[in-house]
Amino acid sequence: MLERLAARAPVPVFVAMGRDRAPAVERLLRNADIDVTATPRHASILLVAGRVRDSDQAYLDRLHDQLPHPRATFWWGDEQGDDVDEARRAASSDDPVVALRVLYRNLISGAHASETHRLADEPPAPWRGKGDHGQGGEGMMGGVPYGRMMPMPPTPDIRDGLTLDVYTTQIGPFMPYWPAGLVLEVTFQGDVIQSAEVVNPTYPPRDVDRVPFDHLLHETTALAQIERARAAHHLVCIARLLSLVGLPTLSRRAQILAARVRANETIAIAPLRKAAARSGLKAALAPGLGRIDDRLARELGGPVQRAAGHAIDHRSDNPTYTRLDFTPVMQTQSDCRARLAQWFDEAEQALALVSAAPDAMIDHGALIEAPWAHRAPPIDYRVTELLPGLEWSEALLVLNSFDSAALCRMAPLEAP
Amino acid sequence: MSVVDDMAFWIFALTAIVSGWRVFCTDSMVRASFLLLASFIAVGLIMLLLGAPYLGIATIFMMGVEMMVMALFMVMYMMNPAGLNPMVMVHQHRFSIGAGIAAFVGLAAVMLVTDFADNPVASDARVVTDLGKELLGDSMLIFETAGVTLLATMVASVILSSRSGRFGPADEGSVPPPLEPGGQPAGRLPEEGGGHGHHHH
Amino acid sequence: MTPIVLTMTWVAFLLGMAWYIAVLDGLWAAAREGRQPRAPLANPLYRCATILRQQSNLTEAPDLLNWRLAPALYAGLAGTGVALVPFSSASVLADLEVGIVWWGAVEALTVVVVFLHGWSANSQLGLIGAYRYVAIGLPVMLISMFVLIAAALPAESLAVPKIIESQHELWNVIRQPLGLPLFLLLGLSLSFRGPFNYADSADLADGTASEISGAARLVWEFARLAMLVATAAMAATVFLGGYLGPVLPGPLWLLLKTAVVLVLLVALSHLFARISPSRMLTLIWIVLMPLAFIDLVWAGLVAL
Amino acid sequence: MTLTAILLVAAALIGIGLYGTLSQQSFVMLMMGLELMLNGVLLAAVGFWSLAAGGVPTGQLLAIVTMAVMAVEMSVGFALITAVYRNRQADMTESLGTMKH
Amino acid sequence: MALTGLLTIMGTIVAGALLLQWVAARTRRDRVVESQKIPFLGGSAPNTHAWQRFHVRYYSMTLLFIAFEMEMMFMYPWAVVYVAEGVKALAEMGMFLAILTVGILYGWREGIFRWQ
Repeated sequence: MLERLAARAPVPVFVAMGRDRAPAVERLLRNADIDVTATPRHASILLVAGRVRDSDQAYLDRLHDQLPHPRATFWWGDEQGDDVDEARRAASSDDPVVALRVLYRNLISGAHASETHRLADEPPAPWRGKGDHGQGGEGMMGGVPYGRMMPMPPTPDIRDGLTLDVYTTQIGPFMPYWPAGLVLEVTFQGDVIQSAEVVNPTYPPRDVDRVPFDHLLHETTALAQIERARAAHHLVCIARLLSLVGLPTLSRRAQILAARVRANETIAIAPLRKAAARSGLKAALAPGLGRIDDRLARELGGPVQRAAGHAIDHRSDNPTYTRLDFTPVMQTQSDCRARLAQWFDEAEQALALVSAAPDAMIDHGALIEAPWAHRAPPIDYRVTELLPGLEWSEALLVLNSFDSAALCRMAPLEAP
Repeated sequence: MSVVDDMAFWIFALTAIVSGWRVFCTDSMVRASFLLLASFIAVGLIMLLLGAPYLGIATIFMMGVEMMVMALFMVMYMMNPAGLNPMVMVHQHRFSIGAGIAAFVGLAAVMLVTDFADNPVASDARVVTDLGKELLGDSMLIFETAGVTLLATMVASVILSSRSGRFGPADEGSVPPPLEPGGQPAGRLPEEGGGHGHHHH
Repeated sequence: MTPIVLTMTWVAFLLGMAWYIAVLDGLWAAAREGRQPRAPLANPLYRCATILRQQSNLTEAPDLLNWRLAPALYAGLAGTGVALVPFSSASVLADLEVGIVWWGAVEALTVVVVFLHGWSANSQLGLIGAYRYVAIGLPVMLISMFVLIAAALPAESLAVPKIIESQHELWNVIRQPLGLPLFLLLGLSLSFRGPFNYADSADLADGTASEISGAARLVWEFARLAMLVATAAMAATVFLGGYLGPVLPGPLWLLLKTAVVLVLLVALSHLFARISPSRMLTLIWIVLMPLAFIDLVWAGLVAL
Repeated sequence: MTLTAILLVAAALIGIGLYGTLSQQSFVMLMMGLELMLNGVLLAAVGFWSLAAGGVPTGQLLAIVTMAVMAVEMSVGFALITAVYRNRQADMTESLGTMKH
Repeated sequence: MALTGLLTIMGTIVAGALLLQWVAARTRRDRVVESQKIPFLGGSAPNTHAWQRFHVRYYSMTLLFIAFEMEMMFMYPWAVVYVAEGVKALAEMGMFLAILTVGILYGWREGIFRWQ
């Protein structure tokens, strides 16, 4: 009875986002048959979407073990070897929903055995029977009570100076609303970040929206295609922020719009923007939150630069665009709010260009502004310098107000 | 008084005493705070039995928030707040036990020898209305004083607790105290991972 | 109603309305996203079954007793909240002389229980959720106390049935128009939904619930719904005249009004963005608290 | 549930509270002891009011004033602890006592 | 009696919920292994226990709040006699709100309604 009911529920899936798969996963998010959970504790299937760095395997295993039984892993991508059985993988071009449903039903009914743990069944440090009380601790703050050390010794807080314990931990790479692949070592005091270090950089962005831009390098491409890709990219970025401030339905609307833009449908962004404004999105992004200085904005380029008030856009120099009276849009404040407004403005402008010149073509090799930050070597500014002093939810808003290319340049592993 | 009331009273009384005692036995500051809350809730329920509905339930909500705040501060200022390593942080232990028992015995003796008037509250008394009338009538002065005192409390606690005084940060130039008279400032330095029990060599 | 019937009504009301909220949530999301809802009526049950089928999780050295107790206490508090609401003039499970004070206690203890839930898991995300919730949950409680006291003024009593009777001529929602909207915010805060979801929010990977699975999670999610039901029923009773109404029997009126209030609450929880806890704290003290003062003064002047 | 029984319970609470107040080294735990003592006082006050004083309103008032005392004690107490901690990083009664500068 | 009702409801729900959790834990045979117990941090493992001397960012607000809540305690009985006492009660309310407003304004000026 319970099994039969449970088998009909939306499949609870936790997504471990690998390389290249972000847009495809966002398609999954919209499917009512799939319930993308915020934590592995609520999921039954771990969906590994795309390639994962070899160094991330341990993180993935830990994630896998955190799923409650019955659990299974599903690989979605082209890189998996033949050692994974058919029921648990799908090619990147396939839609995995049906396969996920079947796997889930079998998992519930017991036809597919629940996967056993991958990491050793051992505490992080042996503690049983050690110490004065057999719990592994020594004195008040020493030892490894129940296998872990006590929090780090206190240091003065960077905001109000109280000297209290700090909590240092790695976070990522498969955290929701977290740049895919990024592992930071974050030091908290309470819910405010004191400092952060990059442990592993983000995966380089290589998503579907890049295709028309790559195309343009070799052959003449329709302006419509380029601008649609731009709008879709920005909509997906907007969707992430919307979801983060507690507007999941609006976020899904943005994703649906992005998908429809990619499918060459005609859409309007204004209603979404209006709904977002009415919901108090502006209030959720405090003015000045995540403001970056001019030099950094210029280095990063793209929408980030224009949100800082620099009207620099390669399209201004392209004859196809100048014929359409193209002038770059920009904001002035260079904070999260400005970057969000910039995404909205640019997406709307892109769709306006499409409708103004549906048949315009751009010569191959032309230099066209990409929707994301410059893809250049890493810069000597770390994303981690943005975070100290921010409360956790603010920190996530700041991280998600950058596109993945910008994050990638700000989170290199070694000094540039 | 019915048997049910009597039974309920003894259950609540036992809860109040046992949880009040456990407050000082648990290692976890959060548990300690909420055990104290349990003690207060039990006392509040006894007040309900005694025919003081407003006072009883007001005790519950007032102590609910007070103990919540208590837990916040306990966790903030106590080392090892969850009690992962068991600890004993008491001094003059025997003396305290003695004092506690003496207080109890003394009070109990006074009670047992005193003959209290038997004058229970009428079962149909409108106690909440009475209280309101009292607050706005004879005891208005107490009431007003309480209001002003609370305002003073608000201002005082804000002044004391917030860092930004008019003369710069309040902790400027401050040094952690030594653990022994005349010793080095102890603070919470990294080498002292062993905690309180460790510095006494 | 006999006690047995009354108890059964209470159970049916609590469970039915919790299910109703889950259905409303599904329908609302589907409508806003422009797609067909997925088995809207049965989906909540399927999800319950899924959660219950999952293994109960543990963390390293959690405060297990409090971790298991917190969801149970939360559900219990919601249950007592619903019990304060009269289904008709003589049918109320807990006919407390100081009903709205008990409601205040429910609010206070809810803050304690949510904190305990986040604390017990011994995990950073849960801790952040717990502390954040206390920051918002405490001051919001004051607002609700002000509006409830305002509603008690014309009734000259703290008992919920008396407050209903005082609305024979005019509902409090008209007499004290600020009361209901402020009280609805409390509902969002008590069950941490939408703009008031500071405990179990997306940025914390579900915050205090980020480490639970299985039966504990089922109880927790149910308790959140039940608490929303309790607030809606209280709102319908204190501001919309509860069981009062022509033609239809009293319990039905209460049901209808609660259902309407729940639509409002679900809409509110989907319509507004969550602002940062720091700004929300300021908003509550600087904007909402004075509004509650105005509500009290307004109610006082009208009642005289 | 006689007055004697109630007062015995109250005396027990006061006794435990006194033990806590005297024995605990840290300010916050010390405050818990104080609160527990006031809890006993509260119970005794309400007991007297209900069973011996025939429900005179002043009895209730006394209980409320006790609670107000608790609130003031907590509020100012924690503010003090914060101020002391900020300046000296001390949360122990002893470490404050030994400090002469 | 109302108290009996409330306590019965509370007790039944709490007992039921605990029983459900207990039975669910009994009927599932899988043990929670050590690697499963690691707190969720996006795949990472923490260095230390999360229980810490947690820096509450709004502690001044909570102190103001306690005094506020105490004022509320006086207001409930006041509400009951409000209509009967009339203008006197109205004046009393004025005093109350004045005190609370001063408290809020003072707190606001000191910036205690923000994350410290």
